[in-house]
Amino acid sequence: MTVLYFAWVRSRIGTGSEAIALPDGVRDVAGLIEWLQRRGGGYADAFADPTQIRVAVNQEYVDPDHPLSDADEVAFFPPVTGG
Amino acid sequence: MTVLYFAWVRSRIGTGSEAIALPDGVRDVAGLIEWLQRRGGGYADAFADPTQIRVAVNQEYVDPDHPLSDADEVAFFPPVTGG
Amino acid sequence: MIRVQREDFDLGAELDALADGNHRVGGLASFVGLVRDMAGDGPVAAMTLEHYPGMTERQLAEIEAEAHRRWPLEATLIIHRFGRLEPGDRVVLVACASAHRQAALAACHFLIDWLKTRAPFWKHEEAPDGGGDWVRAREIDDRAAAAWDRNEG
Amino acid sequence: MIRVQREDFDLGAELDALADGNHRVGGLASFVGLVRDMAGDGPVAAMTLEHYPGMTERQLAEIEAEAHRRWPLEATLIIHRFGRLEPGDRVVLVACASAHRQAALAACHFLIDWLKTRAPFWKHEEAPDGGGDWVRAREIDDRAAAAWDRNEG
Repeated sequence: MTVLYFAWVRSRIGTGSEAIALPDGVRDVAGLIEWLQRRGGGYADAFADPTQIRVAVNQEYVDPDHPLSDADEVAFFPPVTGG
Repeated sequence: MTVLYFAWVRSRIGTGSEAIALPDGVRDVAGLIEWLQRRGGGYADAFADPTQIRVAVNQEYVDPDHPLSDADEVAFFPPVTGG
Repeated sequence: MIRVQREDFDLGAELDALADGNHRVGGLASFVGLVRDMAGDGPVAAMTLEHYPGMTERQLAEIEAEAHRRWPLEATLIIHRFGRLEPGDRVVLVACASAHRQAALAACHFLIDWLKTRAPFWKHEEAPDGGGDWVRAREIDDRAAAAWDRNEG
Repeated sequence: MIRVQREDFDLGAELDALADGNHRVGGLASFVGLVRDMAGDGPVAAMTLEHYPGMTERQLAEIEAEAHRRWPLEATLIIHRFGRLEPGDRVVLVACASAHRQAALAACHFLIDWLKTRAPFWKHEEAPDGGGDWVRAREIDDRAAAAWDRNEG
């Protein structure tokens, strides 16, 4: 998977993009968030409050139960503030 | 009084402006409309349906019971259609 | 600001001037009315806008003042043309600048709705065959203006 | 039409182009968002808009398509800038041309309300003292966008 981070999620993690092989046992967005939280450090900080995180898979908004595959582009970011 | 007519009120009467001395017995806008109706011709035609006539005295919208004096500028016109 | 004029206006220049140098402005909403080539009764070749000089400016100033009473606005502009206009020509511009988006948008909508039922302008349409008639006021415009009454106070 | 760009835009030229030559257009509504010099937390020296290239265009196109489903529109335009901007700079333009005034005004209001809660842009504000922080989303914007959900068929 390509995993993208934007705004303060990116700042806390320290990178905007990384390639991650779908981890064993992770089947959906919620599972990936838990897996990232367990990495600790900036990841634990960025995902400390999952209610403040929005998720897009292949550039469309999705819910935490959205399934994941290795070909997906997954993006994590805060609520948007453009306009 | 200066009496002004606009749009189809003007077209029907045939003039846009005239000076009228406040007629005997006319005290308010409704009275002036009745007096103008009695003139017949284009006036009777223009004022045939008073619900289609809007009135301004000294450039402010008024109701039929608004009192009149000889110094007033009175205007009769259809509902407005600008914008 | 109120302007009643026969001449066209430069939309971009007018809007740019409204917020120019005022860094409190966060939103600029505008509406432009244009002459269409079709009306309810058929094709329109041109129209002539008659107005009541003096009362027009007075009514527009009252409408503008009411918008400033209802919303926190940094600047407002109403330009209304009169005379003969053809399809595609601009008729009217209303624009509102505010710190806040919702205030700018609501005030702009209010200004054009009230203007359409209160500013003393009348349209006379010319058909392509040379016929012509005065445009009739529409109940839908009365209802739109009245909706802002219900929102009063 | 959707444009996501670093460069400024010519407001007048964009609006004039939207109705140009289309004599079915009777109303042209627009909203421009600008950078203010004050925010909730104090003075703002500048801001930087980050966005998600690809998803931004996709979301804006969806929002625009939804407006066309809801109202009879002749043309729409959304321009959103990214990068570093200073007070007074234009951030965003939404504009709608329609035969009908209410459709143009409502669609313009809808576009900016939906855009603010759906288009993947994030503002990072710089304070005059050199500090900076990410702007937090506002509940009032969520409520404004949700109001359009309630108006859905």
